[in-house]
Amino acid sequence: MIYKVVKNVIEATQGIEDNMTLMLGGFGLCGIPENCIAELVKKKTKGLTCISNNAGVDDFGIGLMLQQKQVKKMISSYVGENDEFERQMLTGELEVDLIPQGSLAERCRAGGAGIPAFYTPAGYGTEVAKDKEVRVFDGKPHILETALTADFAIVKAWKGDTAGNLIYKATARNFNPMMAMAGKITIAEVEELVPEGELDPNQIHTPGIFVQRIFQGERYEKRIEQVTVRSA
Amino acid sequence: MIYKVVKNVIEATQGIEDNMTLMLGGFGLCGIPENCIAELVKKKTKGLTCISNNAGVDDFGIGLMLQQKQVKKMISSYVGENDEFERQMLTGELEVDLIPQGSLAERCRAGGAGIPAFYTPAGYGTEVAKDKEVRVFDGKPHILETALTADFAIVKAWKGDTAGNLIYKATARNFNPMMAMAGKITIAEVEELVPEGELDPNQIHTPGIFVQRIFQGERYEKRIEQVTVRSA
Amino acid sequence: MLDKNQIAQRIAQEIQNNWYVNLGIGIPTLVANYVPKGINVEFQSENGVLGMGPFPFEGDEDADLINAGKQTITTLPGAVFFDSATSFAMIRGQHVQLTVLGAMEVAENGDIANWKIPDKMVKGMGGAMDLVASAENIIVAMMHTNKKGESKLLKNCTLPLTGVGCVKKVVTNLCVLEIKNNAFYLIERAPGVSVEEIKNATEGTLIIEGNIPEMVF
Amino acid sequence: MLDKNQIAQRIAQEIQNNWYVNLGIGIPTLVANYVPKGINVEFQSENGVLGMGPFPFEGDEDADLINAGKQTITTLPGAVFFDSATSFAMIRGQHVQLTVLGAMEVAENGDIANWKIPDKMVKGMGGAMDLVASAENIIVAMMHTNKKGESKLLKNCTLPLTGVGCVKKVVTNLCVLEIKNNAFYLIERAPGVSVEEIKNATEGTLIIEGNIPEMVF
Repeated sequence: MIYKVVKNVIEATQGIEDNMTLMLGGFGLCGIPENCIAELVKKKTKGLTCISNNAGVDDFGIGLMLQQKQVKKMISSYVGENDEFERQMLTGELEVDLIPQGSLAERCRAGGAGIPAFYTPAGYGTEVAKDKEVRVFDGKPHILETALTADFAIVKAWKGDTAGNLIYKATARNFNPMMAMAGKITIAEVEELVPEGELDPNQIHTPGIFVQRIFQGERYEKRIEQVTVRSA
Repeated sequence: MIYKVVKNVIEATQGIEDNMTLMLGGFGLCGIPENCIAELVKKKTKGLTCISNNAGVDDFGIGLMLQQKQVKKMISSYVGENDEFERQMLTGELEVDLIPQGSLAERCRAGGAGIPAFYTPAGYGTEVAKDKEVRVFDGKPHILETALTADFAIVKAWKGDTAGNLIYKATARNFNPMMAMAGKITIAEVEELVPEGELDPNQIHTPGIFVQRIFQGERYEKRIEQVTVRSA
Repeated sequence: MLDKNQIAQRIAQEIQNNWYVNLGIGIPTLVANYVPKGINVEFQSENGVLGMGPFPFEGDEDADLINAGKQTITTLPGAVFFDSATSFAMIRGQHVQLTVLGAMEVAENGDIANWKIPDKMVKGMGGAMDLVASAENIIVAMMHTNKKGESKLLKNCTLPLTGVGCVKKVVTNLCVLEIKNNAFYLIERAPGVSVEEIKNATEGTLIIEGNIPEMVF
Repeated sequence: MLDKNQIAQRIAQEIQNNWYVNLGIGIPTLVANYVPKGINVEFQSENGVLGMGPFPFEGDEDADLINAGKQTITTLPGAVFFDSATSFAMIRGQHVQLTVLGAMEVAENGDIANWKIPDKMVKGMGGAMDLVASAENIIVAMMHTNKKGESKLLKNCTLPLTGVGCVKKVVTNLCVLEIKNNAFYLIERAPGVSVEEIKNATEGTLIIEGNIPEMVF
């Protein structure tokens, strides 16, 4: 097997430079690569284009990078939980490309799967369709969407093995598998790293072929955005 | 939960009529829906268009349907293990649409995912590209491939639950998950049917939403095409 | 006039047996509380879960288990998790039978605007554009008028669109409307609300055919 | 002159550390037997497995565990199974570093024909078209001539193409060739085979630069 383990988050994020394009897994704060984000905040890498469904909150996740103005451009579907984000966007400090969530997921998958473009009905007739080719299939108009790739994709999994195979937990899976496919270099941080052969080959969500570096993260905070409970 | 269980293979295949389009999961004889194929052979449904990576062998799998001339058209990537198939194709009794294997898989997925068409480099410059749009992305020519769907998709899984969730075993997964997505009605036969809640929600390969009918099959023969062993 | 819970309750009556349903944030989320007895339904959340159950009891929250509104949830037996691409394959591929979502504006041709107020609110469309572009059944849950009393059921949307010609049914605090032939067809009135009130609150073309019954809960 | 096993052995020398490799049916399958010591490699089979091991011992065959040639196989620790769409995502997305496959004809511009003889053999292309259209490194394993002694390394392919301009390297029973600038560049001779013999067996443009070494095993 091919050994993908790196020593720590420092080694994992080596080579991430100013002005690169990064994909970051997660939905809201669920399933985000906390360790790598913290390291990028420490490294103060600037001018980044970040592809991520959301932009974290003001004091966690990608929000921490926004506070330091490390991000030049965000490519996301929803950025509603972040005041600093909205401020930077409205003043024009931050470029923002808002993409329908399904198109974002599929464009990442396409990037990893060698499919340069596909048609989708999402966004037809809206400002999302601006400058995009429209084609009618079966009487229904669709727009052409192109693949997304990144210099580095950074994903977070529940378990991983030394060959880079990943298993996610519950809804922390979200964008991680597609982004893992679409990175030129994909970094996986996992809660538990096990030797190859310990994960059931039938139950792996991301095959190790998509992962170039893996390490076990430390001290996951796993903050919850909207704690919602029912009365007992 | 939505209850998908049907009594038996007869109830499962109800509504499959002459001249319909069927998708059948499996790669070679691995992971094919043996029970449903046997029932179709018994029912003698004719004029079928079958979308399946292979066409079985002369005396098993879809080969049994070919012997009875139930198939009008095959849409496949490789049909090399079947003499009767080759005979019918060369005499023109059988229409055949040969498709690169990756394009076949992706076209089924696209059909299930509401993506009417996508670009792929596979087949560019070959007879597969005939009458297909060519477009250059990033300096490389691609051809436009369209989605495939079927009146019925028939898949075989290892385990399934009453809500239609499926788990496949090893390489018997192959085309089954994409075809499950692409059937107007999807029939799943499984080796073991369990009550909802018994399968780990994190380890399901095909979510039940894609499956309309499920039943536990009988007497799986699971024939091996090429028994290959090493010396002890 | 209906309150938010009653709007949700009225929408729940539209759910048919064995449907998969996607509920948006806000009033739509409340629909899950009012599914009629005997109706089997599975709720999908586009962040990657089918078979959502109620919110957890305090202390049972799991950071790895949330809905698209980022709220902690639970799952029911038979639930399944999947990635975002598969989730939108379900939505785009029309495997989800009903989408319920909120709106800022709906037009008489079925256009919907619910994601952006230029220069003011730019949170993003999330999954809404995929949902409205693909769903066979879309029910919009909304207030009939805005805080200034202006109609939100218009001849043409004034805000950036989320989708074109896709809304088939609207349930507001005042009534149930069906959209066809470029008009709002009045189907039911909220208890105690007159046809006249509805007329006055609707800017778009309103068609009133015969006697309009009150809703029955 | 090399036999099939020696062709496989020579190709195995091309494998670099930490490569994912897809081996076609026939001679390419044999390559797995000759991976040099110290080279980590994982074999992908396009029907849905990464981390293939050797064939099973008799009695250990599993009908649910086969390779793309429909042969029973085993897996190594760290293996993973996946569906056909994901498998070709790996291939099309260039995550597989090397593809080794057989051919009926290869042309000096890198065209390859290996799937069809019109009116005679029409088994289908299987995954070959996806593999050749996407792989960054393609090595073709083939006999230099056909049974009639005619060259299979041509100016132009005569059979229906599998892919255009994609083959970069060919290992035959006679030699190793690199394809560039619309020509076959002779790199190595099989032990005991003369440059003259290779010339005579090659219809396409053959470039011979300097002294051509014999292969070293």
